[in-house]
Amino acid sequence: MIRITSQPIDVNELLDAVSHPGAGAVDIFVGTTRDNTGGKRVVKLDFEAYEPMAIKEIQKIVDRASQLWTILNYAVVHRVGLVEIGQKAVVIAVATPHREDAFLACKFIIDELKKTVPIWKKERFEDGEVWVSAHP
Amino acid sequence: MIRITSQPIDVNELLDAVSHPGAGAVDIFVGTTRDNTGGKRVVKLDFEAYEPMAIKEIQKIVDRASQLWTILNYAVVHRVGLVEIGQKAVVIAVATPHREDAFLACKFIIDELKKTVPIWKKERFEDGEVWVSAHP
Amino acid sequence: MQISILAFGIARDILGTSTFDMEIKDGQTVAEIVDELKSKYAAFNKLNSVLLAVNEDYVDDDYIVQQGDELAIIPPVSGG
Amino acid sequence: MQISILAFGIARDILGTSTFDMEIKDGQTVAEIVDELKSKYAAFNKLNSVLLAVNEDYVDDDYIVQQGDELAIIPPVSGG
Repeated sequence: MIRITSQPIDVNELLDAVSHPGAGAVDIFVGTTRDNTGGKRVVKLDFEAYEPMAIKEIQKIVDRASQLWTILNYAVVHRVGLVEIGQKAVVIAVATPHREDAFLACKFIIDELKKTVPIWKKERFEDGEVWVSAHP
Repeated sequence: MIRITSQPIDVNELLDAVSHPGAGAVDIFVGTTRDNTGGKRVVKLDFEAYEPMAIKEIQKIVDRASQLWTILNYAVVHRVGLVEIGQKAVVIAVATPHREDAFLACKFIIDELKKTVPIWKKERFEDGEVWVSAHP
Repeated sequence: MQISILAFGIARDILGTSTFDMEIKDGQTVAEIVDELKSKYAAFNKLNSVLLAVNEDYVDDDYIVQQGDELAIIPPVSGG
Repeated sequence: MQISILAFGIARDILGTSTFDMEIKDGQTVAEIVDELKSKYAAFNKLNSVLLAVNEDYVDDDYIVQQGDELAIIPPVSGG
């Protein structure tokens, strides 16, 4: 399952979605919005996605991961729109027969997602806002 | 939070328990009961724990992990008693400022838990049962 | 020919719109279109990177834009 | 002196009980008690390992058991 959503992400639901009788392990990565960046207080975050391309790029990452590790089931869900501090911005769940694969695949997917998937984060401070990573 | 329980584990609840405004990442490891072991069909699993010692040993592991990585919050919950196939036997959630620590700490905790924590798993097959790892 | 370009994130802010049409010459590559955007909108030069996706896919710099292509300006991504 | 020993997992199955009392000599180490258990119950010799925890903690082989200690037989663990 790959999904871009403006709704809060329910981890139990994702865990059900990836459940598989042959799975011995599920690793779930949850990226949450932090209250600070480099010491500066963040009050809110805003995510924007080029949705159809984002879904295709996530699929490519999952396909690459599936060639490297035994993945029985997966779910990748990313929020768009306003996300309050402490909420889940992204959740990745990977079910595998053995746990090493679950950790490696999950880490690979979040690492690659951050590099290539067309999603943008705007951090809002008390005195302004900034598109993360846009500038050197 | 460290807990040994005979009740199903609610991952959303654990995620709430480890939530922290400074956390950018939570890694959750879910160990589920598989329907086979070495090709042989498992119909049920039974866990037994030396509870007070298990809790102390888990605490030692978390303390060691906390010296190695920045852990803002954690939860380690292990089931005891009968666990149906596909259910969660253990859930470990680790909240950290940055994601590398979350993956490393979570993996460390499950790896060490399997080595030292006094919990025992009995696999029930259609034609018998076996205490896992007991014999060479 | 006229092509339609989508703009996201800071690119949308720089252009003040999320979609616009641009007149391009036959045989123009995505790299040339990026250069044109940078010369028209100086703010693009300050970004870590500016890519043009074509039909929801990353393409090489020398990709020649075709009539009907959907182009999208991809500033540095920051999801996750 | 008499000490109380807890038994878990396959150790409980071997002994047929989850707790029992054992008469030990003053100055006996946990290693000696494990050897005694192995000689009384041959099935223990077939296990990957047999440890004796004392007061909910792993101890060294040469730990001398004291009156009032809570001992527990720890067969190979398999949690997770």
